[in-house]
Amino acid sequence: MNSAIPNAADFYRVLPELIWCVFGLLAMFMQAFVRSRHFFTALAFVGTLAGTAASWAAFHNAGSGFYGLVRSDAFSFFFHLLVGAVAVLVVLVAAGYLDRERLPPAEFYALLLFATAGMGVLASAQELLTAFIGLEMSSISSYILAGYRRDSLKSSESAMKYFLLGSFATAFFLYGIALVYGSTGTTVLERMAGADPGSTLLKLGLAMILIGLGFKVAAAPFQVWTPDVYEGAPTPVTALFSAGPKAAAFALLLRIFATVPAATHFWFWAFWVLAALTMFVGNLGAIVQTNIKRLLAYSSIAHAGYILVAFAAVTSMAQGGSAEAAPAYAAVLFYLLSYALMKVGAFTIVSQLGGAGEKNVSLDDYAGLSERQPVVAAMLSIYLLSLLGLPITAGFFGKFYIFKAAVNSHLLWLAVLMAINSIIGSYYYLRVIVVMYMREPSAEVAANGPVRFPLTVNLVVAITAIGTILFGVMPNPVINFILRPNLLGH
Amino acid sequence: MPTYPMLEYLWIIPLLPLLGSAVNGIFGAKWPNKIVNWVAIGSTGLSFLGALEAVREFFESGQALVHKEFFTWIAAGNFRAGFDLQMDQLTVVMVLVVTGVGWLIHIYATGYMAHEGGYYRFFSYLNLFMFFMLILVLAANYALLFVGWEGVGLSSYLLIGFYFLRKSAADAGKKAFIVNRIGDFGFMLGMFLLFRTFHTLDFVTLFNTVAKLNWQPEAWGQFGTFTVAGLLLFMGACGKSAQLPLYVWLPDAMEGPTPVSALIHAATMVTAGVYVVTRSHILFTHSETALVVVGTVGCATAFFAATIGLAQTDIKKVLAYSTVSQLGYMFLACGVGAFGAGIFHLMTHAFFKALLFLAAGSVIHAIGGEQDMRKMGGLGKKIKYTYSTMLIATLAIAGAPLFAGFFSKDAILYAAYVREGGMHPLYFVGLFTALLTSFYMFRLIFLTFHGKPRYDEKKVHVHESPWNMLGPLVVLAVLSIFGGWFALPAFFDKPDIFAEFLKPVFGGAEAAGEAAAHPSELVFAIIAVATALLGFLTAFWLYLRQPGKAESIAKSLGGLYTTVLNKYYVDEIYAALVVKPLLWVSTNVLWKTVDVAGIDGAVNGIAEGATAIGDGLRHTQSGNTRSYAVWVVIGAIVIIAVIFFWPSAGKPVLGMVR
Amino acid sequence: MVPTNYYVVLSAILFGLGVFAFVFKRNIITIFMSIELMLNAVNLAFVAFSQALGKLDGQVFVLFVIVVAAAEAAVGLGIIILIARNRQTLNVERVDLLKF
Amino acid sequence: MTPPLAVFFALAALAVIGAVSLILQKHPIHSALSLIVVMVAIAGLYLLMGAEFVAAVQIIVYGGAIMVLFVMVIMLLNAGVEEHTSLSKMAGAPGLLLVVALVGFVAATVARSAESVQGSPQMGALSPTSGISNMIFRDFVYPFELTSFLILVAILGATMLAQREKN
Amino acid sequence: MLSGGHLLSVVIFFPAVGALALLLLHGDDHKYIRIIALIVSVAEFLFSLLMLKGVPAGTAGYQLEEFAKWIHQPPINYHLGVDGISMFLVILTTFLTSISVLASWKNVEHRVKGFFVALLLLEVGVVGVFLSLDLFLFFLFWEVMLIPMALLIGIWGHERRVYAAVKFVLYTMAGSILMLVGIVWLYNATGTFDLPKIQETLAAGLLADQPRAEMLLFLAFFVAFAIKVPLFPLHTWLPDAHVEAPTAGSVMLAGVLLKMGTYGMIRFCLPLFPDASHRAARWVAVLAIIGIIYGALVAMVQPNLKKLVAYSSVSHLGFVVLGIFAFQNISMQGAVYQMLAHGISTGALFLLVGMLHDRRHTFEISEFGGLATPMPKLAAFFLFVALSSLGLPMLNGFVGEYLILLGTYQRHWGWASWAALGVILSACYLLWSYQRVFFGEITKEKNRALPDASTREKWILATMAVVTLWMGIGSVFITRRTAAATQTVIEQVEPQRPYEAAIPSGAAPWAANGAANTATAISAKSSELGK
Repeated sequence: MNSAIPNAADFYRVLPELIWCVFGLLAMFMQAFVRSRHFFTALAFVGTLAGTAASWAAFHNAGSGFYGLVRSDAFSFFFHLLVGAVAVLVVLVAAGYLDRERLPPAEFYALLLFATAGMGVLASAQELLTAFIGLEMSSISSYILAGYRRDSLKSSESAMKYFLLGSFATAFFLYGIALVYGSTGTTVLERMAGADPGSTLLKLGLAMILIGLGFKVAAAPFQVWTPDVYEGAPTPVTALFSAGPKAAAFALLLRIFATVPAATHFWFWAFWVLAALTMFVGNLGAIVQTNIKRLLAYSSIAHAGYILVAFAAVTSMAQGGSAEAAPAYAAVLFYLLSYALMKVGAFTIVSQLGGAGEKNVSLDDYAGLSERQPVVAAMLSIYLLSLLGLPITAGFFGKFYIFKAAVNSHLLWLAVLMAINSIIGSYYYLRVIVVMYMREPSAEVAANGPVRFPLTVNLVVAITAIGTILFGVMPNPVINFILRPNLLGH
Repeated sequence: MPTYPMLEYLWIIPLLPLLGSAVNGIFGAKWPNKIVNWVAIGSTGLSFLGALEAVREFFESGQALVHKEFFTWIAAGNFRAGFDLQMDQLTVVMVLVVTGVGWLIHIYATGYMAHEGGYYRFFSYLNLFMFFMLILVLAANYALLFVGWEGVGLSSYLLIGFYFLRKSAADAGKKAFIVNRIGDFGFMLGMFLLFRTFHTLDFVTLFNTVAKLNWQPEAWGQFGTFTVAGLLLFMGACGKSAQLPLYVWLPDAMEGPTPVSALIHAATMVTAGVYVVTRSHILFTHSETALVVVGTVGCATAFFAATIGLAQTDIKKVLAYSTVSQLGYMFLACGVGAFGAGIFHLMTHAFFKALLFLAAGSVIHAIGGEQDMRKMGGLGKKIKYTYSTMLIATLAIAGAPLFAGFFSKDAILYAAYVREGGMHPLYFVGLFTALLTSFYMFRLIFLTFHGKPRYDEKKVHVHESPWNMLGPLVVLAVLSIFGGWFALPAFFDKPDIFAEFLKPVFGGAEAAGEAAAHPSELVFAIIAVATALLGFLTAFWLYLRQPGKAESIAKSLGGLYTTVLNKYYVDEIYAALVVKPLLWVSTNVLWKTVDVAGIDGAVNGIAEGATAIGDGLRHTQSGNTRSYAVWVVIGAIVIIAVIFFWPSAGKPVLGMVR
Repeated sequence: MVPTNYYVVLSAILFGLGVFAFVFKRNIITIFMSIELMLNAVNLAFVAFSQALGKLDGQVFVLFVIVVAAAEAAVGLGIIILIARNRQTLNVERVDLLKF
Repeated sequence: MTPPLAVFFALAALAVIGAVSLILQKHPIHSALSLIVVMVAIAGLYLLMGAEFVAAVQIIVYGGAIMVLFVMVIMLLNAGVEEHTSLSKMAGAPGLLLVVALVGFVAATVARSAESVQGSPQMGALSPTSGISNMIFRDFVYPFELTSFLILVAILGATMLAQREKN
Repeated sequence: MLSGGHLLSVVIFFPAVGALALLLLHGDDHKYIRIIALIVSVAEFLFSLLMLKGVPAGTAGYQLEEFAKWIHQPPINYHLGVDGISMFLVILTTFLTSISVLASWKNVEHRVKGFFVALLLLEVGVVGVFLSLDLFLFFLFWEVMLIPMALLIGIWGHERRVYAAVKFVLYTMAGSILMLVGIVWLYNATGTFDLPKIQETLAAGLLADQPRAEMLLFLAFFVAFAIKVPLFPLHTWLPDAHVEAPTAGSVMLAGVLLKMGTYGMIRFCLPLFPDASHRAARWVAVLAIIGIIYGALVAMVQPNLKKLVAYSSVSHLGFVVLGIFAFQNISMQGAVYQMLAHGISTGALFLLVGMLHDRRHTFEISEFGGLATPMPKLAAFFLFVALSSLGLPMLNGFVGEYLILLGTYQRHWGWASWAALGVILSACYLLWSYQRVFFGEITKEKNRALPDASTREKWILATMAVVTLWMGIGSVFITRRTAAATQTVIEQVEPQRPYEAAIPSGAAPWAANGAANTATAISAKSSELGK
């Protein structure tokens, strides 16, 4: 432990988190003085955006900071941008939503900002306890956000479930940390590099950590909470959940691989099994859903499964950070990006079409949508097709890179399982499209005419849709960035 | 201007009818019958003249085989099928018969069809037929021949089904086409085999290859290229020329207008099979087996059809079966290697059978559409011309001396007898068939023209046909008398012009049959005449002397008679054995079971299975936090179990293939 | 001197009892307590290890954990109050509106 | 056996008994009290291990603040005896088996492998407490700052959730 | 390697531009939408004709190539090229699209704009499939084409349209996703997606020592294509899709989409995995033959006219597959020709069926009968098309079938003989249905006053008829240009093993070495036959 006090560079490296937190504070305190919703929207927007922008600063001062607790590098930069962007979009979506549902804006944005900060910490943490704190920041805020519609039974219930199970899993995670600490004498990832892979204690500890994170990324059989929470939570929050925390948790997992070889030794088969289970559970579960939020929840489970396939590919490469694993990393990163885009977009539309109190979230409410609101239907179809993995969408490339990674590390059967699953998946995504384009709406559905989309929401839809197509046609910039050799700073 | 313009532009001959057909087909609907007539008759007539001119030039050019390549029709790899026409002696005969008889029948049809609807349609089809038939006989390779082959099938389909409002007609047309297709199946395979062996379908090249490279003939029971190819081609011929077992379509084909029956189902198309066999005689002469099969099938058909002919009461049906029987004769000739005789009979038969049909048509026309001979009788006095011409034709077919049929049939029977290699049974069967032939023909004559009228004379007032119908009758009558004198048997010690003429085509092949101009041929001639006479007398006795005797005999025969009357129930048997089972299997097994229940069922089953599993899964999602906790515990156990107990977990895994 | 693994085993047992309690108690508050129990177990492990390793950071972690626990407690109890208000029950099994 | 060992066993027994009674008690308030017992016992173990600062915090924050919070909430909602429903099929016999399996395995593994853990068993020059403060404010200053935000979140959330609807 | 401008890009993307133009139009001035759609499609057709200049007859290899880097990692390139085979398929596509636009002039009434947009986008996808030389690009177009087709079926189709649409997509996806795995695998093996490069690498014997891998790869591709073709027993999506699709949809489906499968076999399965192809040939041929006969028999008993035509496609495409897997130049030529011919004649059949449906709103044969009386012209056209479809010489259907059978016979007489049964059966079901629909007295009063073909319909049908006739007589115009391409494929697939070995046992003794190609061989055989 060097004895120098933290210098400026250290603070640059965590600038995004700081900015997010500060703006969170601002939002908290301002609520006492300002009533206007627009003010808080603007504040949150600026805050999230500023924080996201600040990750440039962090990137330019790459390196590890705060005595090796955090590291800022291309990898963390990517994830900061990702979670930041998600936060920005969610702010825009929430603006209209909170207004419609008559919910206090200040706390919402504050929590959102803190949650984002927590994810940021996860993305750049180099030390398990810091990671734990970050995790808790995002989780606890998430619990509250899930229950943000206090008067709604579903919302509060989802908060409770998320909270209880979440902290249950956290306990496992923490226990894992304890054991790892016990066996290696440290919680700083880099210092574990030399840890003896044979140690039983380490094995158990890593297993526990995997359990904790597996819960966060909703890998089967830890996925149980996902559908309920996603359905109950306010839809913008759902959008956040599906994109943000998941990405952050995956980021931490990748970090661990990259720096702790022992992990790759122990985790390969675990990931193989988790991936297979998760894909099937997600897709099969989604087939029978009639509530669109729930359906998307299951689909996000399935996608977690696909990402886990890439993880299996990463782990099957003996040395986590080594060259041949790079494409697998790239696959994960690209997939998370595309996935965030389409999921946020889809949930945005769902939240807007939901109407006051989120009444219209069943598939039947989407019948004949293409007649009532052709553009919306088209946009939603874009996201769905991208989720389905059709070419010229980002989703396709994501899937493609994962296939590539899997085949590349000889996981042929996993690839085949994934193929089968994408067929199952295509079935229910098509079902939604079919409903929108090919089914006649029932009388009362036809009665409630087109829902008007406020500017902010349109902005989100536009951004996500364009992004989905753009990265589907021109993935080069992203790919080139995430394929850089010094992705994780070594 | 080339020296032999017509040979140079041989394609004009078939093209003219095609044009006529097209013009009539497209514009005819709006035109009055007169113009349609002119187009139809004009086009065929011109192509007849063209044919004559071509033949003249052919002789003038010293009978050298003419082979013209006009354009390549299909080409792929080493395969080329050109639109090539050729003209040799055999072609000459066929072309003249086709165009000549065809033209006459066109003329006849203008009268016969005068009062029918769809007049233009009829002539358009008829011309189309002429086109394809000419292609068939002029073609210089099997592929192009096949064009004509299928084409005539098409036109006969159209013409048989001309009265498409009548289901029977439509059925008959369909039947004709499909049965022919069955034959074509063989024909195609034959072609493929030939191409596989010789890498060409061009007559000249192919036959020269066989001749030049002195291929050994195949002995009895040896299934080499020649045998198999020959039999396959013969299968096609059976379909086209209505031989056993594929003859069934021809009698039904009588649903078509009578001129059609005359032109297509008597004079020309049905003889295409014979033409193909003679055209590819070299294949057959190289295969004992093939020859025997051809001869036997022909002979059997001849007899079989004749027996059915005995009992028919529909005037056209009688003629139809007689056609089948006569075609049998022709194949018999080919079978015994007397290809020349076969062609010769083909020609004469074209004359008198066409005449018979036309006359029959004239009768039907006269009596107002009645075809049942039991409702005729005593017409002889009312329609003299028709009667006399038909009588001539009957004499010809029955083989009365000096009539056309006499010479041709005689030649065949003689050839059958002298052919070495145990062909005598064929001769005797043929002879007996001759007896039957003359019997049922005279039966027809007597029932129709003699005795007292059995139709209601008040309703029907019988009238002679117009001259545009009688004209052709007369011409054909003349031909049926003198047409046979081209090939005088040896005992006339005059040169056998016909055989001489065809020799370049058949060459040595003929030797077997025509070689020894044997005085004993006279004996055979006398025997033949005697049998014919016997047949005549029987008919005379049964149907003029003792009317009603026939019925009693029929009754005494009982089952046998009804069987014959019902054509041995062949159609019924086919229906029961082939058609119905096929439909049943297709519907209930293939479609309903395999397709819908089986494959589709499986596919939908998978889908439903997935849904069911999904439904099961979502019920683990009980909504109860405690069970969720248990799931988390399960997950924990799974992970720990995998990490600790999975085989090969924890070992370095680089390069492991899963 | 007490061997380290005594402590660690004890922590494991307590942790296990926590899991057990979480699964088998029905009252939300009690369930939440069982989480606290698990965290305590973890803390015990931390301290034991830090003592064994002769490093202090283990104890530091304990402090952090306690803080986090406090935070969680605040939020958790908030949520519990919310549920109690919305559902008039503290039985977790009665709170299953979201299912399937 | 040596005195420390005896103390250890005494406290351990106390802790386990507390935990078990937490499970067995029907009334939340009793469970809460038994949890406090556990915490006190653990604090005792900390002392036994010479981590007196942690022990103190344990007593004050946990046993004091947090558990008081619990008790207060229980009172506030005057939660009665927990009713005996068993709607969850999973959390019956199968759950029991699974949990036992898990616990058993973890405990066993740890028992087998924990003695491998040792380093230099002296606490370094400075006393634990000052050492701790050093670490908190230097090495772990970043997470420490973060925890402050965490607390904020907690406050925010608690107020936000617990407050009655304005309208 | 870059020669001759960007014609191919234009041909691919021009319809997309047209679609954009349509999107700009106001949704309900149907007249202009139709007119513009027509103009675009016809212009597209003319563009595609320009390729005839670019692909001189008798030159092997790809012409008019276009190459541009697209994605760096993995290296995916925008690589287009055309040869004799793909050129005519593209022309067929553009031609049929124009026809479809005309055919949907009247009978598409709601969501007109969407309809024509979908149609044009479909064209983009299909043309792209035929022209891409980069596996990835190929797959991309292959998938993209799905959605417009599914929409065509699902929105403008008949009663059970949704079921049919979903079934169609799922079937195709099931195949194509496996193909994607195959493609990725190939990439891992060869390090490129570029078809010619992969071709070279594999030809160099990359998979020579691992037959299992090659077979799996072969299957990954083949199954995808077989589903598209469709090859028995993967065909059950076809009847539903055809019956439920609107006329234009059926025309495109039967005319073009099915060909994508057979095209894929020619372009990928055979050249890339010759050994596997040879090992699989026997089974594929069996399936193809089953398909031929099975399809015909099932078609024969269909009470639904459109379904009948659909099943007839199964039968006809069986011929194509057989021709491809006979590995004979002749049969391969035949297969290519049959693809085009089938596109025209079956397309025309669907048009006619659609016209009947426009008049009577049913496909049930029992509802018709005696239609020749009220609508002689339609009847005449129908007969003409039916004849071409049952392979009457001098019409397009014959050339393909004949060459296929002829070529196949050179390889294996048994296959050819069984397949030839299809020739008989096709006559059966077509003529029988024709009789039931058009011949006889009128049975339903409704049918008495049905209008005959309108001027528009007459023009459509006349065009088809002319093409049919032309293809039946002037086939050389096409075969001359496809010859080189097919020859290349044969050379790529054959050298793996000598011809003799390729003849499965069961070839008749009298045909043992029928392919020997010289007079000496013949004379040699003559002596042998003499014995």
